[in-house]
Amino acid sequence: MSDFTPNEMMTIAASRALTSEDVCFVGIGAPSAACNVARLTHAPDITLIYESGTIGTAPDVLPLSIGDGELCDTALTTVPVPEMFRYWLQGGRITIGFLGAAQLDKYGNINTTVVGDYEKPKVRLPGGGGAPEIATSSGQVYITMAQSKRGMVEKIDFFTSFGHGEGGDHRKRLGIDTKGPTLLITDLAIWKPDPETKEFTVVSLHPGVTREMVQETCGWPVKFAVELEETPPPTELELSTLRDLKARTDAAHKGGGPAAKRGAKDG
Amino acid sequence: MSDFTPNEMMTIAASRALTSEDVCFVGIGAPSAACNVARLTHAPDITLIYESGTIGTAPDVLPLSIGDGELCDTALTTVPVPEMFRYWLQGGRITIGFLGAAQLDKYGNINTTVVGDYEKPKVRLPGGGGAPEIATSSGQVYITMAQSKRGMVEKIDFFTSFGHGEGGDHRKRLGIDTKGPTLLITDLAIWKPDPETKEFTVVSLHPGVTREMVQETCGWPVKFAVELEETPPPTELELSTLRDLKARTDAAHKGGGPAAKRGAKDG
Amino acid sequence: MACFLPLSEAVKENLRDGDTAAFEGFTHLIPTAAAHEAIRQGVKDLTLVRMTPDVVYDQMIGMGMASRLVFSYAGNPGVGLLRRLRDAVENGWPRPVEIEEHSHAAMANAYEAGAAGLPCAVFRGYRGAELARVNPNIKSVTCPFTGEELAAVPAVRPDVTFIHAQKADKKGNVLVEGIVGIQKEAVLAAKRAVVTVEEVVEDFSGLHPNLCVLPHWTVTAISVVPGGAHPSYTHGYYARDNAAYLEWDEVAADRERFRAWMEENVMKAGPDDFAGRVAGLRAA
Amino acid sequence: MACFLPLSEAVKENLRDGDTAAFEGFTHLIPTAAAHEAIRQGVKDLTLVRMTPDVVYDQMIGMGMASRLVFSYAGNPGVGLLRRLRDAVENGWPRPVEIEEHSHAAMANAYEAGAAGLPCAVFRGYRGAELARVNPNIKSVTCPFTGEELAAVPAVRPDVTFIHAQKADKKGNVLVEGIVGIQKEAVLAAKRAVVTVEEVVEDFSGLHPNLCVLPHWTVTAISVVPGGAHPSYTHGYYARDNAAYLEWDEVAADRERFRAWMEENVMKAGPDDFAGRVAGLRAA
Repeated sequence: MSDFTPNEMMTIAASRALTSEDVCFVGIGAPSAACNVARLTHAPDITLIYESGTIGTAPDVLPLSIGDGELCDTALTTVPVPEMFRYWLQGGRITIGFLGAAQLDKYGNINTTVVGDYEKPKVRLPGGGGAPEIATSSGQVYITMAQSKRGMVEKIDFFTSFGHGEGGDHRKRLGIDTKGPTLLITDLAIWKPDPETKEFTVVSLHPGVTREMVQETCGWPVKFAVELEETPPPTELELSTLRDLKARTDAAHKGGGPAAKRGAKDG
Repeated sequence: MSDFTPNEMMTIAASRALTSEDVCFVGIGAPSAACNVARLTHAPDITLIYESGTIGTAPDVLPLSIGDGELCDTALTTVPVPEMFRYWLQGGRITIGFLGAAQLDKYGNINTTVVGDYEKPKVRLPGGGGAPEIATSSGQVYITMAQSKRGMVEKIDFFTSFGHGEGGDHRKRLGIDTKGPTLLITDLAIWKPDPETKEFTVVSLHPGVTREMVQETCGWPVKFAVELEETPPPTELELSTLRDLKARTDAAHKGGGPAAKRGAKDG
Repeated sequence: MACFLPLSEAVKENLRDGDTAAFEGFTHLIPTAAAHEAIRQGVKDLTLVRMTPDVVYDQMIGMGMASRLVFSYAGNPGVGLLRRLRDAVENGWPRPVEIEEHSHAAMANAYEAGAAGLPCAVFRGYRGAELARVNPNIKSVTCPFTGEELAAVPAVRPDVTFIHAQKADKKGNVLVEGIVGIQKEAVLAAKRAVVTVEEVVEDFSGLHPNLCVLPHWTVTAISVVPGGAHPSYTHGYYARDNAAYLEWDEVAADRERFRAWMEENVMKAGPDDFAGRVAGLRAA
Repeated sequence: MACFLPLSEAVKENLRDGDTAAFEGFTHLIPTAAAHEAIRQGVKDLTLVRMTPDVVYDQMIGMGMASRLVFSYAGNPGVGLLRRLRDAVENGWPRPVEIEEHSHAAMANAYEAGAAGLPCAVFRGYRGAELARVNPNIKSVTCPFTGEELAAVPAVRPDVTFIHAQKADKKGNVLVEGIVGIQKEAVLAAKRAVVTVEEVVEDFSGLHPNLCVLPHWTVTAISVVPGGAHPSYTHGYYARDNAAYLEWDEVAADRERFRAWMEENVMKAGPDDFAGRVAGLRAA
């Protein structure tokens, strides 16, 4: 087993949650890497969809944006954007919506809109893009992000997309019949919502990670499952697949390396 | 000048009303023949659209149906049917909707649905197809049909598509801002709506046609314009173009001759 | 996930008595072989949906399989009326058929809404048209910004849709080309979808990126039936059999002749007979 | 009717102070040359509409041309935030920009409704999302059949839309290929449409029948600007200039550096400079 970074562990843990049967609406950055590692290892038949309209895409290198040419070149078909949102997302055909977050609360609500007040923002973030409807129209939602107190907060500044709201049956009360966030994969742990309260609960710690490390990088008091597991470390295949993918990506995006590493999401 | 049939005169008179600037939503039968004669003579740049999705089509032979392969083969592009009705018809891009009719009243209202009562019809006709929205979304509507007392009636059995309703400003009162029927071309005459009452009025008699002939084949008391013109007879070019088109059509539709001659409309 | 099945199995597994079923095709690509298989299996009490019911719906209605028809234009394309449908509507023979009638714009929007997972379609339509009086499924909504009253119809959501297409690849992805009509929407709107194809190819690599492709996970079953759209046509494969449409006008004019024709050409035939019917219609 | 014009004339004739303008492109085919021409002409008080405002909107906003922005995701694709937009929203520099913010689904539906001639778009969206609280242009309608409450937004109807496309034919028909995004809808929704293209070909004969083609009578003006999408890309012509997007992040970080860059690369440049910028990005 080689050494691996927390970020690599995050991506690989996320990839394991995906199957060949999934139809996955992919955000850029960590979600995109995880989805493609899954495709290149245990889930070769997974369908990856990017909101630019590319359906069943199989990029050889990770896209820098949701509209890279590589996505279209390797897709089964590329449809107009209105069709993507009407027939494919709203039509209920997406099994997994895979999102990142700037701010996240313990009920899986996401903010990528503003830090501070909406009318007078301290930081104007890019906005929701596809997220508001991905969060409610996908069969379930997986979230992946690196932990930090700035990112994982008690109270998000803006509800860009709805997770479990105030917890419990809040989704149902709004008439939303999809499952919402069912999985959170960070660089330190795997989290699942409590069946009743829907509060994200740590169910597995990545190798070498302690409860304290999770709590120190999270803005709310963390709940841990009674039977806390340890995430299996990356296998050789997983790690080499991810690293080869990143290397191919860096080579292809001459001058684009930093962005690929930063893995910035775009709309 | 060769001899010509009333039907040929009708088709040629209708073709003259079209220009290269028109974007025409074409019904099968006489409208289709007229539109293609126009395209092959004085209006080479006319855009012909059939509701099957073919845009800018230039068939070498007349289609038997709105979805013949020839229409697709010669079209600029072929779009899905929902797009046709949403972006192209409802979007207000059609300058001329060209319709036939089973029953027509003097205000240009059309019935192609039933003869008799809707619930207990004497004859169940094919129905409206695209006509209800062609009649209200096209910039203006041209109608063409052979005259008969059974077809041109005082009161139609069913309002499949709306012309000028009860006349006057009835369209405006329903919030319809397109012009509606502005031209009726029969095998005997050219009719235009009275500017005030919107009642179809004969403005031109085809060569050799008398007022009596028009009245005898029409179910309502016919109004004639004060300055009644005579329709110029078909030119050599018009007639040979139409006849060549029909001959090519008959040859192409081996065994399909009767239908082509009948020129039955379909949806 | 699409599985490849003989047509008889694909129909048996996906079409049940009482279903709402769409056999879609817009003059082009009409799924005749699938409809004939349904006729042979004697399925009953169907609600048949289609924008342009034509010969195959005339046949199914004449065989008494339909209790209800949702449509916007019922004609024999290029020929005239549908005589079996008329007999059912005017005389209740062989059984009465209830009718829900729309305009093309409404049906197209209703399928589109079905594909889009919406409960209804909203469009500008039926203004001054009398169908709005006789069809209780035509209602309206008011634009909250302009106050304009727009037409609304329920989304079409068939239990099962049948279409015919040019080809599938080995994974079960389906390509539709030419006049694509409403077929994609009809498949996406349905709970189950059965596609007959002319042929199966290895994969779709090299296709233009913007073509009409249905991913394999949107299709329930695929059956290979060369010629399966006859007497309709398949763009790139064979031409329309115009003579057959004319012949139908005569066959359907008489109840006994109709039944004899059906016995001979449908009940005693099978999917394999279609290839021969289009042999003379293929491009040289 | 499309007429072929030099870009400076096409912009002058079709973009006016106070217009609502869309320069659309979805990562692919961004009409950079047209946006730069608009900057050179100093057009003012624009309402800029776009799903994914990126570098060119950052530039126009930074130059003080926009009083309002209608959008759903404002980012430098693959890089991060838009620093000139942030400066305008957070600090009012060089002028305040009013914001109307939507989700992608809403914007896509709003353009689609614009293309379809409807006053509003109806879709299932914004459930639990806070934009519905802060944007008064998000309302709802009730499905008259199921009672479900659906979201409604006004149709987008720009005064003028600019897009970049692969090619036009001599009549002015336009072909868009690859990631077609929302460009067709943006053109059809607009009162006027200006298209920059890589090249002009004799005609489109031989094209697959189902491609995204805009008939010449839907386009107001066409300008031939090879490379006109740079640093975005044109499928089939040249690749995306990822380095330029990274560079922009640094340029836009500082007001003075931004202005100097604009002076050098936009104000003193012209449409003819784009071909050179993509020379190294064309496929070998």
